[in-house]
Amino acid sequence: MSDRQNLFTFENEKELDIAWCPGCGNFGILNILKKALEELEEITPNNLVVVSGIGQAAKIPHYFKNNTFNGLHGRALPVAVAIKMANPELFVIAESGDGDMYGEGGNHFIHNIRRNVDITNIVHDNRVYGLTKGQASPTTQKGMVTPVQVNGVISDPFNPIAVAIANGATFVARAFVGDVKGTKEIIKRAIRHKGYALVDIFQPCVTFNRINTYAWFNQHTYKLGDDYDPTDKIKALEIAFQEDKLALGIIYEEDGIPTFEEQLNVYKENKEPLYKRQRDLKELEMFINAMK
Amino acid sequence: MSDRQNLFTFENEKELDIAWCPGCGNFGILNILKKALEELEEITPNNLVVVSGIGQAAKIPHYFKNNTFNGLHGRALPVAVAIKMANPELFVIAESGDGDMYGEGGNHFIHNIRRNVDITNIVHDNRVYGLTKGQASPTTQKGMVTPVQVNGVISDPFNPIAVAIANGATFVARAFVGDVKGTKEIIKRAIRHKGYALVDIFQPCVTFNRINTYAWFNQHTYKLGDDYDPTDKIKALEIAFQEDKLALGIIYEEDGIPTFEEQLNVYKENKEPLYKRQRDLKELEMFINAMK
Amino acid sequence: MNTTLKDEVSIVLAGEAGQGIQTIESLLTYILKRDGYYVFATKEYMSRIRGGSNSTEIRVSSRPVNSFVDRIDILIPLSRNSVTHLGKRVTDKTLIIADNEALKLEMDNLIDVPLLKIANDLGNPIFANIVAVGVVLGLFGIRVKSIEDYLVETFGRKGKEIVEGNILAASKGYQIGKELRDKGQIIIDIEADEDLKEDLLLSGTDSVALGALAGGCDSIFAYPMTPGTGVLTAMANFSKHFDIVVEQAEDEIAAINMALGSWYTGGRAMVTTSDGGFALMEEGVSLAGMIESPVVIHLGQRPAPATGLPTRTAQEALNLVVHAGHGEFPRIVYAPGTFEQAFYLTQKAFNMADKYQVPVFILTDQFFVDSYSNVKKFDLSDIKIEKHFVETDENYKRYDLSKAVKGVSPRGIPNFGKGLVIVDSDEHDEHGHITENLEIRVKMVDKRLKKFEAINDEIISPELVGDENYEYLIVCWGSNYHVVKEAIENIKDKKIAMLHFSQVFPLDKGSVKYLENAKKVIDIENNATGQFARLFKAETGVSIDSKILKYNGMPFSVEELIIKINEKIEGDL
Amino acid sequence: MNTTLKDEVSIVLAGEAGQGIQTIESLLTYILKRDGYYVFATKEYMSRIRGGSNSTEIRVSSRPVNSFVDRIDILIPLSRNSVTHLGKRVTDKTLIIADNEALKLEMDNLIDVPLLKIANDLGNPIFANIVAVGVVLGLFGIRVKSIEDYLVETFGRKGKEIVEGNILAASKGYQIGKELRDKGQIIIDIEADEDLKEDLLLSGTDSVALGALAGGCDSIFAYPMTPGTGVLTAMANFSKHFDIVVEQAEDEIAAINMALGSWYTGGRAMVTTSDGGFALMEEGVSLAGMIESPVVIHLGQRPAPATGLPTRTAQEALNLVVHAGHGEFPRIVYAPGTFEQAFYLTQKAFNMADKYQVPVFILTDQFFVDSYSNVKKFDLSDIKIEKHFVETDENYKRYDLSKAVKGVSPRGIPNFGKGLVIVDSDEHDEHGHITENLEIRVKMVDKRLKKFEAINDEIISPELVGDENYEYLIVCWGSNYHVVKEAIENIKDKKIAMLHFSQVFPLDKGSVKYLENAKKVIDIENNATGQFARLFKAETGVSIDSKILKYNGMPFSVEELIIKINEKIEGDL
Ligand SMILES: Cc1ncc(C[n+]2csc(CCOP(=O)(O)OP(=O)(O)O)c2C)c(N)n1
Ligand SMILES: Cc1ncc(C[n+]2csc(CCOP(=O)(O)OP(=O)(O)O)c2C)c(N)n1
Ligand code: SF4
Ligand code: SF4
Ligand SMILES: [Mg+2]
Ligand SMILES: [Mg+2]
Repeated sequence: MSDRQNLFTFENEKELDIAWCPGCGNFGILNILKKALEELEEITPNNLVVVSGIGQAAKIPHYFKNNTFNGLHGRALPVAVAIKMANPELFVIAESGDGDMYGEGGNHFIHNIRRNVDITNIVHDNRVYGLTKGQASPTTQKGMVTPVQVNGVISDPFNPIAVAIANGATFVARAFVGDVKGTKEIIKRAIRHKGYALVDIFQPCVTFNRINTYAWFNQHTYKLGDDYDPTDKIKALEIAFQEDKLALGIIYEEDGIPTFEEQLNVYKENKEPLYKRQRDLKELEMFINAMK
Repeated sequence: MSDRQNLFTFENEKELDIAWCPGCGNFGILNILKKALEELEEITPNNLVVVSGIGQAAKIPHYFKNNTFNGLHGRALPVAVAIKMANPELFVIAESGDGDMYGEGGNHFIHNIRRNVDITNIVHDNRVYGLTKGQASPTTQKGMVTPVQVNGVISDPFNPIAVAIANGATFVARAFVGDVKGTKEIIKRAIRHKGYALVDIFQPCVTFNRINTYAWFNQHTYKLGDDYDPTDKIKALEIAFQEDKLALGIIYEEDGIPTFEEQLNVYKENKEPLYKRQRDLKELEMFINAMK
Repeated sequence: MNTTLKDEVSIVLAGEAGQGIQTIESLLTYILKRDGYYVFATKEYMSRIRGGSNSTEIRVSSRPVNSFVDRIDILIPLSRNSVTHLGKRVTDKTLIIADNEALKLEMDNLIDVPLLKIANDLGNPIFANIVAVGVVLGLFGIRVKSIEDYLVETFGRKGKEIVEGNILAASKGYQIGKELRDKGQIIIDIEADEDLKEDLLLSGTDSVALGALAGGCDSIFAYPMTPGTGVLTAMANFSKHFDIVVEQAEDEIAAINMALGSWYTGGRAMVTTSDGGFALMEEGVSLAGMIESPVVIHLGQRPAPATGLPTRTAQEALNLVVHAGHGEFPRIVYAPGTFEQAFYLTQKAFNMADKYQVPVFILTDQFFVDSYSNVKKFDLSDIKIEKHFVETDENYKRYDLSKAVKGVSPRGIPNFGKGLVIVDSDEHDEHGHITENLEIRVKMVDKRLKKFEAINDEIISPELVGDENYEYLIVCWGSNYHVVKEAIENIKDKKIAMLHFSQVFPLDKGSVKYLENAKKVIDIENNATGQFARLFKAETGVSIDSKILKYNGMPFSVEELIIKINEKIEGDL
Repeated sequence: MNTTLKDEVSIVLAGEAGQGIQTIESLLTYILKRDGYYVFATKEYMSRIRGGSNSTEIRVSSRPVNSFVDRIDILIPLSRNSVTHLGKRVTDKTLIIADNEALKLEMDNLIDVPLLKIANDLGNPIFANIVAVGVVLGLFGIRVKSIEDYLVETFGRKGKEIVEGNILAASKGYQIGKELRDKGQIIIDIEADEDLKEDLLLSGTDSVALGALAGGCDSIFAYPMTPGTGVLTAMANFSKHFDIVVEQAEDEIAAINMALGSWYTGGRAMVTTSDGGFALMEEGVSLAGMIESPVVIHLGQRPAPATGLPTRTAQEALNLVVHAGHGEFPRIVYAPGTFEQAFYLTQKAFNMADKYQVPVFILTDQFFVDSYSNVKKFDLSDIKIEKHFVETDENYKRYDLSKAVKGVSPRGIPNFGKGLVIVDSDEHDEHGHITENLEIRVKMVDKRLKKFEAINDEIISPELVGDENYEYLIVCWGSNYHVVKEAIENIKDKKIAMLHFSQVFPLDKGSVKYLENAKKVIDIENNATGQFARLFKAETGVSIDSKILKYNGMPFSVEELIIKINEKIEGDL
């Protein structure tokens, strides 16, 4: 295990120009994620791909060692699932902000849950658009005043946990970056979960979200106990709907559901990634020339 | 009331070239909708706008009298809510197919539920892409073979009812076109509901969906009884998750939630639609010239 | 009434959607092709599943034919409306074979054949279309065996009863056709050629999809949209025999992003769509430009704007694809004019995309993808699937400037080698990491644009067809190849040539010389503004002011082009 | 070290994101403007919220200045990095005012001012930026009262303590500045003009947003994207005083479709975005083309492809907007060069959109929207908000061909009159109902394109500025207006003029005459391929081969343009 320490850390880490504000919750997530990865022996920077969109959270893959696809705002999921479809041997994490995943990317969010590709979807949920300077995100609380929502937000916040469960996600968890150990364990479990796994992480934005601060999250969250049974869907939804106190932990988990790629014809007999395969042009020629 | 008979029917109805297949469930929906509208005294063709996308279902506004915005595939909802924002006096129905609303339009579906604009969202759910000839839609059952899903659909079907409830919709109903009276009542209630109302209507596609036929729907549905309490969210979700028998009726309803437009600044004091208002250029000139 | 049809016949089958015209089309084309004829079939249909009026034209000939003609030698209408629908194309030279008991047409040259009665006698009105097939084959005097074989192949899966009903229906029709032929009422005198039996019978869709297979395409991501869907369906079918990931995306934005994810991982992905679906992919195209990802995009054009006419044909997306995506980066746009071109250019598209790490477009249209005709057998021995990705070492940098050749840096993929592969939609440094260093920005822009140089070296020049000493030059692109060719072959007294562009971007600027040699240049396109002529002007400064444009959703017919070209030649502009 | 700065001074403030440079910028520009100076402020900043290196240049002058200069007369760095960041712009003529205790810079012409110490003494390091403001105002000898007034206005809401702290900080700095001035160490000798106090101080963003207000804009739908967001924020602020529906859409696709829904209902909606967000709106633009809906689109350009450089400037979206949306339909593209143009053209955009039922674009860029300067007061008495919708009767047909004037049929809206208003993204008949009638198709295409004729009659011709007997003609568009103007004013020994296009589509083809009169024409653009020159060629056939292109994300500076123009004039190309 010791040889895995700092496995995901750049040699020149000190020189990295990290574009986050001092005190931002993103730093915590970065550290926790690296630790979680170090503890998952099956993963190396080489067999790991981190796909992100655009936003402050979305810069995360640039700050540690991995294969990175930092794509368009809102489009991390389609890229991530296609990567897994082309090479199921890779570990794929789709990681971005709440605006990115639930706002611009909302359609991919709901439909990729249905696909159940074996990827991990980590959302830095700071309940605000950070990079574009403080507009409401889908998870912003009602009433919060922003430069655009000058009279306060009037739409109801998006409840990613409830929607994911209702939509059939097989692993749905919520974490708070302030809870280092809990978050690390959740991430590890999510990565090891066979199928799509959502981890929504509360992440204070110290610059633009003056409501949902570290203190606020501390006050408004609690951890699910060991006796909590995450396989009861209705119970999980009840937890998801709680408003005064927000549960942290694996809220819902369903095992044994086949993943998307397992069901794909191309991988039924041959497990090799696509890039290793060759099309047989002789066979193709015969195939074509039979089309008379 | 009798003067309202055929109020929404074209004089030259006989000459209408309706582009649906004989036996298609869309005909039933058209008739039921017209009847429902006739029975809602507050509505006339003139104060009604029907917004649709693209697909077989989406052609419906062309077949009866209304103000029609037949827009792009998947984009009925943004148009519909903006119409209501510009003129809250109008009755606005967004009506389209399952592919249109839940597939291409999925992001608008989840975010407009959060807005709770006072519109009615009717979905012709034939569980297939009709107009493009039989590919799977988000609601297609697992395993169904289509020209594209040659080995059968491998994604889980989208559950619009469960997702809408989990996402905070204030009126969520399911109907089956074979149940004429029930469907009509549901549509009327949906239109009168203050806020966003979803009506997912099972509609057999006799050409491309050989699984979910009239008989199948008859066999696999049941009506919620009078004793059913649609205000219990958890109960509603349990109903929404049922698989062998699918409930028809108003599955969830929540009253007294403010609508989006009620909360908009422009309508707080003045209820007039935007088109009737004039900007005072003198006032504006003073405003600008104060920006020193 | 006696009619002799020599060397070629144009048969049109018409009826409502759902009346089985598509079945007749494939039965007739396959059987006639197998019997040694050149066939060409093109359909026009409405955006609906049942009802309305659709038609298919089948040209059967002793020489290759590949374009649409207005002329109808034999019309088989299955619905009354369809005759009106065809309008002026039905002349007094058109023989109509119809069940007039049912249709009640008042026309002179009508041969009343009880298609429906026979079908009903066989127990099912659905057989009417097969009776019609029998009549036509009887007219041709095809061996009954051919027909039976094919019916067994086609309907075999549906059970013995269906097959036998069909065979009976066909043979009843056959008798009628044969009788007409034997009595000399209709004589079809077209030489068949044994060799043609070996020809393939392909559609434009097939040609593109097979080209993709031959290009090593192993993934297709698409959201259905007419007329782009065919390629998706074809690939889905091929996936039963070849390794292909076929996934219907939740929308077009997902489709293009999935394709980029696949290429990033070493897959060879394509998307297929139509104009409106493509409009949604533009941000994704721009992403391909930025991360220097290969991707192949098939776009079947149809009339726009917006939803337009979903099942009709047009060439209106040229402006769109040439300028698609924000920002400045190279791309290649092929617009095949023949099925062979469609096959080879699509094949090549994958290699070019991979080699230069750019988006490559295959621009077709509804007319092209929905047409069928004879194609010679393929010899793939000269074809290579060029995979350009490399095994990486620890020092790998995705955008290594020192290793870039004409702007192209070696492309690694994750977990193949020791390096990490980093791509970013932001401006990035050589590693692929986000940067705001403005000097690197300039280097990266220059690097991306430099690829144009190499791409320009591989431009496919336009093809000159016709009189080498031409006075008149017709410029066209994409699917107008055959119709222009056939039209100018028919205008015998003028010196005319055609210059056909199967690569429309980047343009071969050297082609200006062809225009300079002409007394008059005429641009022919299926759109209302002359998009290609404008592109040509933007790229070369040379205007083509004389234009023949059609934008009603139908392809040009040979006859109308002959008239219009003659008018242009004789007129002033 | 004694320095006298006559007539004009360029002050640059630099530091990390989060150090309050934006506050200094607005304090200084407002106070100096109010004291009777011409001011111009432009910022460059990174795509991050804290850290990095940003800077703002403030030019203060006795004559109007509106462009970026490399020259820095006075630099106030708040972080050590920012000096390196500014690179060669810091010369031995640059006076640096810095807290060198903190920054430890090794530079000759540095005036060490304990900004931080003073702030700390006042109890909060955050006051350092205000001390710097005080220093500058001291150098100018502004009345202390002006400063106090403004600080009260700005910080009033934050409570008495903050206001007083700020006032103290400013006056401490002021003393230092005044001392430097009094001792003759730095003498700023710029004439102030009482009249300028009445000038407005606006940004490009303000100008567009106020133009929209004056155009009757009553709805804005947008998804945040730099640098388009500013207009959304401005409208949100204005919504406190005027009737405006302001809604942040879930994505850009929703935004444009919402805008179309609003216009359909009689609203006057706009969207605002940037290149990548706009790429997602193209299908919606095509829908506007098809249903003939007005819509106004503000697009603030930034470097692409893909995410590119989010906070930098570029002119890379011209190709995109001119060809945006599949299919063929008219549009209008304005590219204001001055704030006055931005105001009046945006105002006009709403009327033109409504009148011709077409999309109208306002194409700006990051440099333009983020700059501030003096603007003369507005007189709106000549402005009209032209609402072109009509009250309908029972026989109303949305696309009535008999009532169409130059392709424009009267536009009804729902529930205003007795008619029904039907629009369809499919091809449609006069009522707006879906049709597959191919003759109607042609009529509708012709109708839509006919609007170009009327639009062409209202083209805004390019503005010729400079020597009327020019030998050299600089062609430019959009935000390069001022910098080109200032550069050619500075090249005194040559006969140069500028031809600036504030309408880039449709193009005024008559403008070719200006080019014909020049010995040499030079195209100046902020992109790498010369998109405007190519457009000009596509529209007129005339090439502009000599180009000065910049695409590192920064605007042109006056100095670099002077050099480059001279090079072009002297060189061969
Ligand atoms: C298509 C597109 N639209 C808009 C943007 C602008 N944009 C960049 S980041 C962002 C929101 C970021 O919010 P979130 O995803 O919550 O990330 P955070 O910065 O809060 O971590 C937006 C709207 C973009 N880059 N691309
Ligand atoms: C952007 C875009 N993508 C794809 C299409 C093609 N298209 C038309 S209808 C349709 C699906 C229709 O399915 P559904 O909404 O379920 O309606 P149905 O025909 O079943 O009533 C599709 C994919 C389109 N018109 N526009
Ligand atoms: S803006 Fe907010 S989310 Fe972004 S880095 Fe700063 S604190 Fe973190
Ligand atoms: S294809 Fe299906 S949904 Fe469409 S009209 Fe026919 S039966 Fe109805
Ligand atoms: Mg966020
Ligand atoms: Mg459907």
